Amino acid sequence: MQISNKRWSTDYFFEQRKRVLSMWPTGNGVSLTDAFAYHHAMNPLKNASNKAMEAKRKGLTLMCPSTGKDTISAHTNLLKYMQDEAKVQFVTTYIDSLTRNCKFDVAKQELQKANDTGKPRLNGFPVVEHGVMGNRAVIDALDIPVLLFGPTPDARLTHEIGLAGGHTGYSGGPLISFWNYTKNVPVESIIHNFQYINRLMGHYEENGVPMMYCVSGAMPATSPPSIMVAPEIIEVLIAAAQGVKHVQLNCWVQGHFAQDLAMILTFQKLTREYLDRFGFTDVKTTTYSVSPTGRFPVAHDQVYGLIAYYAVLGVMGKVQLIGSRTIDEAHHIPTIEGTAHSFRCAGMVINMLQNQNFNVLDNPAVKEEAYYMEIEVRAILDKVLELGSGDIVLGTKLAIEQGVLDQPYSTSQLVKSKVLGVKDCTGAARFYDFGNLPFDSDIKAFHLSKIAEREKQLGCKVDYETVVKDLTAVSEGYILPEFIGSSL
Amino acid sequence: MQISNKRWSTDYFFEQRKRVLSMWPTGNGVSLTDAFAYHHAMNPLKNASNKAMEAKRKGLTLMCPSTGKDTISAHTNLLKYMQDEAKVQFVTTYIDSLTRNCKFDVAKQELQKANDTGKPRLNGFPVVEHGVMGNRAVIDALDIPVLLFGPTPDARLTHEIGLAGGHTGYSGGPLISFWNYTKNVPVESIIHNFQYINRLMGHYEENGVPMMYCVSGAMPATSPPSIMVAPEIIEVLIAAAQGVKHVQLNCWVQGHFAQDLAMILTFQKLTREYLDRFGFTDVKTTTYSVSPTGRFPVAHDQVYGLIAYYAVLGVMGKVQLIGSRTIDEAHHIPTIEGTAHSFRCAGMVINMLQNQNFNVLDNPAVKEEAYYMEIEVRAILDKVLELGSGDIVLGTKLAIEQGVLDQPYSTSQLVKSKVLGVKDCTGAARFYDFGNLPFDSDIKAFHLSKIAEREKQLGCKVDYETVVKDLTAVSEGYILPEFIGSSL
Amino acid sequence: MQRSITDFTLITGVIGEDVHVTGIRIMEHALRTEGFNVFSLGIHNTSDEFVKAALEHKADAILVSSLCGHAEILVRDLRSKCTDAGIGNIHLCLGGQLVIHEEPWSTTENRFLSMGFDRVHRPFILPNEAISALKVDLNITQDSVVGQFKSQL
Amino acid sequence: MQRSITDFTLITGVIGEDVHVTGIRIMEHALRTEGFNVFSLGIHNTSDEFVKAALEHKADAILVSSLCGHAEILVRDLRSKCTDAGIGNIHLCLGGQLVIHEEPWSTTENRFLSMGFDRVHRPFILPNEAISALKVDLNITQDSVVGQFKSQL
Ligand code: B12
Ligand code: B12
Repeated sequence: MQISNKRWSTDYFFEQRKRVLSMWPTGNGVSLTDAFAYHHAMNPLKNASNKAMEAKRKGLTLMCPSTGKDTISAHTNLLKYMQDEAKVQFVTTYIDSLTRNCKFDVAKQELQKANDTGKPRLNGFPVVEHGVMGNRAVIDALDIPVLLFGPTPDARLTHEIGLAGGHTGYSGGPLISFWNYTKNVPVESIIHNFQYINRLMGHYEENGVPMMYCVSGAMPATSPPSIMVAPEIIEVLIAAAQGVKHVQLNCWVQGHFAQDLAMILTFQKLTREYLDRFGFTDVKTTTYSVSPTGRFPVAHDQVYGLIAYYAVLGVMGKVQLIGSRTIDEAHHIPTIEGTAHSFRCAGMVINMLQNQNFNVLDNPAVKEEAYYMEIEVRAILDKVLELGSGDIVLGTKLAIEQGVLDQPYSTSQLVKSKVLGVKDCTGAARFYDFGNLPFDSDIKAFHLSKIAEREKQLGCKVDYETVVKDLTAVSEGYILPEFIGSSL
Repeated sequence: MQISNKRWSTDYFFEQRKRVLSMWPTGNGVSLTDAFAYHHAMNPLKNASNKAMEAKRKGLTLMCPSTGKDTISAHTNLLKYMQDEAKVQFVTTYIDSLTRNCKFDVAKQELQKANDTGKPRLNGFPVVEHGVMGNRAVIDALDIPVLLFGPTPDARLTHEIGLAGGHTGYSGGPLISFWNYTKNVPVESIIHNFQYINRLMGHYEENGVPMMYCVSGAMPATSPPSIMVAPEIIEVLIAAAQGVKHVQLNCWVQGHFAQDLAMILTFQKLTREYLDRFGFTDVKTTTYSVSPTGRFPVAHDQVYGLIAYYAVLGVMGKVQLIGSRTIDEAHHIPTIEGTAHSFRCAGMVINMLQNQNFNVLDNPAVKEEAYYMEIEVRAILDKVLELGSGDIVLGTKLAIEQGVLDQPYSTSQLVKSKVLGVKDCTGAARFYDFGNLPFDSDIKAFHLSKIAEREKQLGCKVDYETVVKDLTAVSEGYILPEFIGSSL
Repeated sequence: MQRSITDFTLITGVIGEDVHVTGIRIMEHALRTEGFNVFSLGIHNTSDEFVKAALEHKADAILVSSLCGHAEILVRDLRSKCTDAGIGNIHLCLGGQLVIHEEPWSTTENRFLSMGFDRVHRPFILPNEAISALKVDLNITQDSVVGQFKSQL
Repeated sequence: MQRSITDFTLITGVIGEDVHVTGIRIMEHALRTEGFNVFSLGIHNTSDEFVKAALEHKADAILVSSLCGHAEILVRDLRSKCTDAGIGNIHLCLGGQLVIHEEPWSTTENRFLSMGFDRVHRPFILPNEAISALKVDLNITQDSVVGQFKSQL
């Protein structure tokens, strides 16, 4: 499959579209004319892009939980509870993983059981199986924007039905889906599926319906931010080429203030720069921050601490949307109440902090982090563009093969997975193994010197064991494993 | 009663001491020789001053809950649970309020009932009624330092018994006791009682037992920090004159990052300066921060958010000890479990943040706050010294009469209580009424301009109603009352 | 003859060794804004002091605040002292945070009602709610309302 | 004849549409350090793929990881497929986060034991603990221990 970063022709899109809609019977229920009318009739602030842009104008940080239940009534109750009790300003429809993998028949059977028994059977909302009207039943019950949520290689039909069903955005992306959700699906076929989604969103935009596309790049796992930012900017450029106009930048925060804030800044700066370089000057960006996906502490009290901590980070980073793990995270799919408690905790912090305008973004430590992050991201992206002779999509395919784009703990067997992260003695993520990243000796020296400091503190070499322990330290209550249980 | 800031003579102290020990039968059980021996045999890091100084050297932030139960077994269980389950590094013996008011007979009756029924009857540990051995029974069960805790006009006998009983510090002070715990006790008599306590601590120091004295100044209630810092520095100077060598500065944080951090800095800077000015160059200081005493939110999830928020503040302020309200705060005297949950939440945040050395203390907003705070505190203290012809004790008495030292919502009828605080539009505390504070037009203009900004935002004048609402806004989940329930 | 709010006199204060003054200060502010005559005793008052002030000012009600958790010990003799002083029918109202242990509110309420209080308020009662109840208790009808609302007419 | 750890072969992998790979990667690392031969199938494996790999590598055990909450749907046929393939006695071990609802651990454990697993691990089981259990299950005595501990002697 040979693809490029060119805008799809209308013909090509609608030809593809026929096949997509026929993947499952509910596909026939989608009418774009009807969908546009439905969205035009919607309160403008129920549209995700409008609301996120308004938050940006007003300097507000809003909240968005990621949740989903299987049946319509369960999902509606969940989202309404979030809106009314947790006081969040956005909600999402978490797509269940059977639907994400297009196992629509199995998902339908399980949904049937859930409907029959009243007991949950799926780990999210089966968007496709519920059809357009099923989706609208949920959306109509709410006053706030609802996003689709969930990376996966093929969410085309989910988007057809989800967007026509009243969702006004999506969080995911081709690269995160590739790195973290597939075993051997070639990246080009995933990108192709996302070009479809992006083109569909572009089509909505052209018909006066803003659609918010939240890129996600790559899941962190003690990852120096450049290896998350670079794939995210690639996702932005792919989306922009297909006509997406409202992009949200997913800032994966890992708990290190200077590094996380630097990421939030660098990500915005470079996204603007690369968008403009390719002429996408009318694409608007907003930001979203969410805590890392490493294992969470089991004790609620500690998780509350983490949730609040990340809320402080998000507000100080001046992001528009904050996501959050929940107090139930380590145990099971969050209960409605558990999620509400978590967001009420985060909300408390936001409501304390956001009007203070306490600016820490020009902190010297933030600047140091941003300095290296920026040249790292540029080094990666420029190499990708070079490989693709200026085409970011071609370049991405080749860069992955060569490990110029790489991730630790990837689920894909098509990934080098040579790159590895480890923490320095302040808890920032550094490169333990640079793999084939196209970095100069300056960058490498910076990372190695930071690791050397940690080794000095540890009194021994950092090794693979350290790498493993760094991954789960936070779940044991500390940013660094060597401090677990230590005190004066 | 005419007193001054001179060191008491040994004769005078021991003459007073006889009377104090005879206030209640357990007073006879105190032997200083035995007490010194007991303390000398103690593990040095079980001594509060040693441990706090060690934390300062190592740049660590430790935790100290303020708790107390009535019976020996209940109190011991509580403190052991704090040590073992909440993983705090200091604990306190909260003195019950009957004992604080020297109603030893009533306290004893209630204690008896508690012992008989196994149900709590007192709101703290009746230090005096338990006698030296009762106190030691608690201390011996622990591995970490225990402080006495609780302002009150006369804690002399409590100190005799509590310190001989193995406590290695106290949190309170004459001025906080005067402003916030009395109705018409003259300040000079309270200071006299504290000079006794300070002299007793000095005596322990001279005998090789460090004693940590944590001054408290005045309880905040939307209070611009200068009116808390000035009385605290007075308390420090009174203590230093009597030979106290280890002072801890209680930084009452109210939730506004720039202002609270500025307070932590200014407080340390000016304390050192005034101590040195009076020749007390060998007095060592450490810092403590604790969240405000305004009403707390009822919902646990929100309180968790606040607790974590204040922990972030404390670590960013690089304080040595963090106190915290608990999730039970609004409901009842905290349960053991509630307190442990609260500190495990704070601990999570500390363990994430403290090794990052994320320095926000030279933030421009912090500097602006510190600038005015510093000239305000100097203006007050210099006026107090002027009134006392160089004697801070004499000056304090006169300054209170004239409202040069003043507090809003004081419990004392001997206080002008003309001064009032209100929040500005970032949530910082400003002077709504300057009362008779000796401030120049520059300072006043600064506060008035900040209030004018709030008025612009509110679209109306700030009035007494605003003052009242500002006081309880945090308990409703927001730093400013005008945002309660608002959103996009 | 219909008495208007300005004809009603209240004694307010904190009882016992309790220092929590902020809540009752706010109540006093609200009561005064509403039009009541309020004599505030501040903190650290005995039952006798409440009774004495009530006699002196011919008060219609005594509003006692207690937050330190010892209310049960501190307020038990207030009604009998009132009776002894010949004002046995005076309206007695209690608020704050009354007990240190957790128990159903009705248990707390009944405990203090049976000690002779006419009205016992839950923790965190808001000024407006407490005032409405007081007007019912003192038989003050809407017509006699003065103060902030009246003055807006 | 006593078999040493290096003689044991394990198949590891994540079953079904589940992507949670980190936990099993860590287990694999620990198992290899301990001395086992580990063949890792990564994510997205069907029961058939596990059985095929076990046959091919003459494995002593299959270690299945599942975190997405659908384990019940995904693992039910593993034992019967093994039996059909002639390796009905192979040791089957399951770990991860198995159910999406809250229930007593014994209920969860019994559910999967009765589906034919020999060992079902609680969530968050640490590598050392899981390895100890595996050694008991496979009848590996301390004497035959090689790998990190042995090499420290
Ligand atoms: C990181 C994470 C993710 C990452 C995974 C990244 C990756 N590629 O690995 C991402 C974000 C992709 C993800 C996605 C999803 N996740 Co997830 N995820 C987590 C999280 C936060 C941590 C898991 C983790 O990495 N732990 C760290 C590792 C080291 O620990 P571990 O896996 O527990 O493994 C240890 C032991 O259990 C043992 N072990 C593991 N397996 C086995 C097997 C054997 C045989 C043995 C002996 C030992 C063993 O080894 C480790 C050593 O200590 C957990 C919640 C939590 N625990 O905090 C949720 C969680 C597992 N995820 C959950 C869900 C529902 C999903 C989604 C299905 C959500 C959705 N609706 O879209 C999707 C999955 C989509 C899909 N197709 O599968 C749920 C599962 C629900 C349940 N089981 O009750 C959880 C519990 C979160 C929650 N509370 O809802 N997730
Ligand atoms: C601030 C505070 C303090 C300050 C008080 C400052 C001051 N001078 O006012 C300080 C730090 C001094 C303090 C000290 C102590 N406190 Co304190 N304190 C609080 C706190 C945090 C807030 C109280 C407050 O100001 N609320 C704000 C005001 C506006 O609200 P409010 O008082 O509830 O009043 C409202 C209504 O109730 C109503 N109202 C009040 N009274 C009345 C009366 C009537 C008749 C009516 C109609 C209405 C009414 O008016 C207000 C309008 O909304 C509470 C916990 C909480 N609630 O969050 C603990 C709390 C009240 N304190 C408590 C305790 C135990 C103490 C100590 C005894 C602790 C000790 N062992 O040393 C000492 C007291 C020593 C002493 N001698 O009394 C406990 C009481 C236990 C209980 N009742 O179950 C509480 C609940 C904390 C806790 N969880 O342990 N405290």
